[in-house]
Amino acid sequence: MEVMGTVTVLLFASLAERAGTRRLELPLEDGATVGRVRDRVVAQFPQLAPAVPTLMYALDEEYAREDAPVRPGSTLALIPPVSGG
Amino acid sequence: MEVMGTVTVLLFASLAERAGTRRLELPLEDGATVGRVRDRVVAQFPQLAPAVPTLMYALDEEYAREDAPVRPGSTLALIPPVSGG
Amino acid sequence: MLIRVTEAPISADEAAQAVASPAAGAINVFLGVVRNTNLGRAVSHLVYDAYPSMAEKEMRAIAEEAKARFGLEDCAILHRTGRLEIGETSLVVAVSCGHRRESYEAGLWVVNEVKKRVPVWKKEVWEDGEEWIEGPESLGMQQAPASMQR
Amino acid sequence: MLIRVTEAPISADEAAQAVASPAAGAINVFLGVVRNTNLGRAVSHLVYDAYPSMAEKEMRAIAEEAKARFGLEDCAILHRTGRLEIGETSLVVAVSCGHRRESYEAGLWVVNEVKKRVPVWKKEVWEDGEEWIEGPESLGMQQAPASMQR
Repeated sequence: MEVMGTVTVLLFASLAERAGTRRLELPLEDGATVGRVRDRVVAQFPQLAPAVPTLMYALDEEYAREDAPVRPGSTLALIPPVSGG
Repeated sequence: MEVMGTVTVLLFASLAERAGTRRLELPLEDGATVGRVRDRVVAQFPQLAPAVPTLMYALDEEYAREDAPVRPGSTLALIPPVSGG
Repeated sequence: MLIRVTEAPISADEAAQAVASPAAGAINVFLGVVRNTNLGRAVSHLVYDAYPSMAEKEMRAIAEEAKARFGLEDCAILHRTGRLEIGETSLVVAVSCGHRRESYEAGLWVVNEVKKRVPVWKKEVWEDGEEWIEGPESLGMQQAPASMQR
Repeated sequence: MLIRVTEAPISADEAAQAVASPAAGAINVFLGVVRNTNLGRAVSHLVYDAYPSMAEKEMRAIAEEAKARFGLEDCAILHRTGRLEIGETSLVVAVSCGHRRESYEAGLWVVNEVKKRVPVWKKEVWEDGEEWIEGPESLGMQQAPASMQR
């Protein structure tokens, strides 16, 4: 797998508390998708695994599907069910 | 007709403008009703006659029917269709 | 329960603060504002007349009824009178309650009742004339409910 | 179009003034306020987290959609973050338009959309614990509309 730059991952709310961080930089692999980057995050922070079925994702501030490709320099946000208002 | 005190009549909005006054004191006759007092007002200010079919009435700050008796010292308000808000 | 007919300016914040309550999760505030047109005609300004003591009595009755009907924490109704320019606020209605949906339903109900039965009148002033509005929303144009007659 | 995610207090008046327009006869302002209970449990305070840049982007999209859908003059959405005590305002939504009924319909629609899709989260803090709320109103618990996927 060729390394092709990095992706910034943002964690919020319960995810940030459980991981103890709000922001990661991960090396980006060829063919990376939202789901694959998410799997890398969960491998690093197994305590996030139970939240995965509830997550949505935002790539560069737009909601994105798991199979969306992740380009170098992108920002991927893991979005728990929102509860603003 | 025996005179039994007075009734205060209040005029608002277009009625007050047409009559040139906002407040009248009229002598109150035996058996006076809202409708009869209203008729006395219109006799004094014929320019109010066209408005009569649209009026509602308030006796001492409560909506009242034309046949409601008017007691001495009461206040009768002639209420054109309201348009607040 | 803040109820007021006044010639002084009225504001959303004052009404919102008046209905605040520790049990309220939702506050809805409606502002009636003077528009620059009505029925296609350019409006210069408005003049509001009122029967202030009875208007406040009716506003209080509406607020009490709204509290009971919608389970509100509180309700405030403020109406301004006198001359109002374009953009000035003539009516403020605020309601507070547990959740947002009731706050919208209750607020609209209160505004509708105010327009139907509170003795306040507006005169539209145009560049070339003026007229007291005798509103189609008034009870005088409708069947008065039995509760309002005696 | 006033759109803001901020740690500073937010007010009804600021939002109402932001949406004022000479053609607007109705302004509806909604305040989401911190209640002292939720689901029967006493709340001490709330802490809001947000993804501010994306939250503002979503709020702007909601406001634009509301303007088109309801023919609004303008729309403002303010969301506060950080620690909020009971009675403090977390959300302000203001809409302006010609007439009152649309102002209520549009306002409620905007609040519902904010709660569904703006990336903001609240933590409830009780006397004996705390929990991030993962709301049943969130799109994460629903079918995401096609327009939000790529």
